[in-house]
Amino acid sequence: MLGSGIINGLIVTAKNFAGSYHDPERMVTVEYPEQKTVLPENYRNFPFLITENATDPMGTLRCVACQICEKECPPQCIIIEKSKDKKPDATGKLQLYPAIFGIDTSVCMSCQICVEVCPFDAIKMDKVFEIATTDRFQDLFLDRERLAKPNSYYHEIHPVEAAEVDGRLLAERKAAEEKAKVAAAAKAAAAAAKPVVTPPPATP
Amino acid sequence: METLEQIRARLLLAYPAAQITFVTNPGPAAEHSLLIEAAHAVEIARWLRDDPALRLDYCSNATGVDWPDKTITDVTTTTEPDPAGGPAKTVEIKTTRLQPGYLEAIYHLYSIALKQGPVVIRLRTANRTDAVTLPSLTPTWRSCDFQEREIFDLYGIIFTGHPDLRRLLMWDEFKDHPMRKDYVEPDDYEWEPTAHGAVLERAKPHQSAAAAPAPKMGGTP
Amino acid sequence: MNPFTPSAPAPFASAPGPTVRAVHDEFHGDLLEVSMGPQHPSTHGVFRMVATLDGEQLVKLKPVFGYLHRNHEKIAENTTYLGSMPYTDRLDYLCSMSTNWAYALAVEKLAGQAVPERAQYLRIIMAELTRLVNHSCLVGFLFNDLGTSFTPLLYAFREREKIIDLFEALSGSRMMCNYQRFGGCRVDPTPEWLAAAQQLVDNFPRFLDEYERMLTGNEIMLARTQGVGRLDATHAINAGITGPVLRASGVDYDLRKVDAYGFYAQFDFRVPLGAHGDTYDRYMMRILEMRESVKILQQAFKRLPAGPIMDPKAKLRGFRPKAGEAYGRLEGPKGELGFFLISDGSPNPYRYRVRPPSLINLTLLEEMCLGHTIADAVVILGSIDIVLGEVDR
Amino acid sequence: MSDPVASPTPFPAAGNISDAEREDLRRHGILMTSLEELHNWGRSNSIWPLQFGLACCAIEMIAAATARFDIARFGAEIFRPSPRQADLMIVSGTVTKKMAPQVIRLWNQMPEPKYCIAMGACAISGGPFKQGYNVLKGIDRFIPVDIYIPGCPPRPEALLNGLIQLQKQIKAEQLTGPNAARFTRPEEPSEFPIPAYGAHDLVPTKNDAVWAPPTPEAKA
Repeated sequence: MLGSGIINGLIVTAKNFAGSYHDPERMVTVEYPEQKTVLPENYRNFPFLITENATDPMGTLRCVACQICEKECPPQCIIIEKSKDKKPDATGKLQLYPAIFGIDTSVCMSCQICVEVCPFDAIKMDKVFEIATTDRFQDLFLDRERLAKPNSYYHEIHPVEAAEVDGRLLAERKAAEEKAKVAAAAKAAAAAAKPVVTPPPATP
Repeated sequence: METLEQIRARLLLAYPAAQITFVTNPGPAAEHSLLIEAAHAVEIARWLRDDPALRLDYCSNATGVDWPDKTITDVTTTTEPDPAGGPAKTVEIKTTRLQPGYLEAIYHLYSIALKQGPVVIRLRTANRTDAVTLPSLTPTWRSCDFQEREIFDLYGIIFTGHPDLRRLLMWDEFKDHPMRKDYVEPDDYEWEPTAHGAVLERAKPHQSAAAAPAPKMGGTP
Repeated sequence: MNPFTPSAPAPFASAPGPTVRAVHDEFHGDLLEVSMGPQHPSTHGVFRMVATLDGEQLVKLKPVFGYLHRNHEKIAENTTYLGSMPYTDRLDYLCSMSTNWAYALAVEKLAGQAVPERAQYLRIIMAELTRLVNHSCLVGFLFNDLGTSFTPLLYAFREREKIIDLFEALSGSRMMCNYQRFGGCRVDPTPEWLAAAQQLVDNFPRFLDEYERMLTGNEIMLARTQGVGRLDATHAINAGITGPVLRASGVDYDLRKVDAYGFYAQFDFRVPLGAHGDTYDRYMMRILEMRESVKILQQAFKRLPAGPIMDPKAKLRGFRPKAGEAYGRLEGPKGELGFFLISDGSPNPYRYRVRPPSLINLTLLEEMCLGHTIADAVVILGSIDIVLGEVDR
Repeated sequence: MSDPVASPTPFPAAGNISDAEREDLRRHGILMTSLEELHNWGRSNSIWPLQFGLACCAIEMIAAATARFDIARFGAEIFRPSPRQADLMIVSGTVTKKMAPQVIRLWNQMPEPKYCIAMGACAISGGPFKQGYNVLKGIDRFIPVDIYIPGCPPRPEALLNGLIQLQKQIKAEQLTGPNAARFTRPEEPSEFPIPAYGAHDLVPTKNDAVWAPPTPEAKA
């Protein structure tokens, strides 16, 4: 019958209209400012820098200014300048730190390549997206003070991933300590065996 | 499907005057190609399309490549006998020669009728400046229409016999061919807060002498 | 001359004169030339057509490209192979997963890189989910062009959001997944993710039935699409048209069958074919392909093997393929998506070329539209399915 | 409703009552408002955007208009195809140099009061494509932008967040007095010059009256 196709279509839309009042499958609207979407664990928006310690963020940055992410960043939106001096990191080893670390979020494409290439787990992806501003120059260029966020924040937003990273770092540190212990023991043994040799070189 | 050598042999039988060179592809993909002289390209393309064993009725991809002039240093070692009767001296003679650059158009041909392919053919211009004309294959494969216009736009190869050779992507008043390797990008690097490497070089003239190369900004959160 | 002086108005985008003007033709008499786009609600982005009209009938139609020419190829020649991967997301921004795969396929061919079995299955799952996203959105946009305002698009986007949520949960981003790597995939899905995906695929045919009940039998739609924009097979092949548009003309050419890339050879699915090559066939092709995609997905979930998702030999940083060239292609939702790469042994590709199905499918747009009214031209363009990010790159 | 900004020379109808007094009255069921507030309330809750998608972000803009995010809750669902009927231009996507004159032309054709949202990295600064020869490094080089929404692409919620900020901005606008909104002052430009296509680039490459990079002193 001519017109039956149109009527069928109207029945479908009418069903959906009625369903939008009682059927949870058809009630899809998320009323945004009042009701927030639960972001999945893997969600990424812009990078941030991890600090070990919330009280002294600039002193405990994990970043050692190796500049790998600066080189690999496809749109070249990261700038890093190495420090002149060294600071001890979480394990007490002296490391360089970034004197300048900036990310231009007006260029960043949220591709996560900086996170993937970072060998120190120092840069991770943030989930904050409500960052509309009226000033492009001041507000969208993030320097290291604004990028630094404590490890506890990382645990908050990516719990599974953060636990895995922490476990790995702990294992690495333990392995390094063991190695240092073994090396020290070997050195002591060597020193005991040959008492008159040059003094052991200062370990860095 | 026939191998590329067999196709070349049959092509040479059909067109004895044509110059057809076999270009090997050293990579793991091993997609070798045939370099075809521009003068016979149109006939050969038609032959490839209509040959009953090949029937390459579908030109999937047509693209340009820019190979700029290269200076090649040849080192020839010759041994000169020492007149004093000592051991022969080896003398290295370094000669630099300029390998002229050229522009290249590459076509990937497949057969939809026989579900085979690809056959890759290449055409080369004589140089990169004035002799940049190649015959258009659009009359043979209509799919080259926009792609050859794009090559003309971005590389500057002029295709004779193309029905509508205009710029495809850039505006008509544009003068350069931006995909060429020696293209100089327009200078609009006034604001580069994260400039480093090549970008920093371009941004430097815009930053005043007083400014640090990487200014720190937005200090207070 | 200072172009900022008010007395010197700037020319309109390489078309001298106003957007509408009268032209005179020896054969047709007085005609009207209309510039449609680049800002036009139904040109799917910043596409522009210069249409010459005799009354309401099209006499000439010239597409104008380049309003979204973002220099993807030039940028890619100045970045590493890995650095181009997120850019491929932005080529065809509705189907980033398939575009990722096409690029990974070409680089793997260039470098001779193997891919583990589980990653191959995951790629097929992602590609087919992408096809569902693309085709359902396309049908929505097509009906938008037909004049239904927004309704079918709302239904399509409701389903799209569900699939996009899956992509987000897996890769971290709704649209720009950046999921494939050379030699595998980036993230391994959890069992919960797979269960959610399985459930979505189970429910999808129900949505398709509803969609079809709403749209397919509609008399207005039949009148507007049947016999409109005919494309015959010989011309389509010669013009390099691929994908559902080619198959709607009755040519059996699907790269999933012909090249059998990935693990498609092990899957049981049909390639739907059209008979008339008109807009209606192109619409039906999308609906049927979605049903076939659901079939492929069901098989993939059933057979998904355990194992690594990255080849252990694959390198993330410092990736330098040997000198050579490769052309990798796959059946994207819009047609044959190819990447042509030339390597000179350095970390950046020497030549990086995208073979965009959207651009080449537009080759015969004028021939398909001539003789129809200008309202039909919009529908024909909608049925070809273009994305401007890919047309202009 | 956001708190109204105290105006130095209040609009006559607003009278000289403080916010606390007004809030007190509201609790007693008396709604005091000024013509200015009513005007701004109406404008901020019926922002009609120009239907104008450029690239990837346009899909997220469409997603914001569909059932899941439903931009209609903010009175902004009527996407107008004609600039003459629009209040808001959402520049959603990469502005290429070929497209820039058209974008500026559309902006010029919009009637005052009009607002501009730069959505996504490309519209703000050229984004990942900024090193391209055909990509304009930010639409604010030619037209003034009110709200910048970073992201590539921003989530639809981020667009809604930007829209809410714009609404707040509109609600705080004054119609009279020295701090009156831009559109009430006839000396402020409403139309901007359109660059021409040059041999290598747009001519000129930026509008110095609209855009200047911050000076090094200001950056420190």
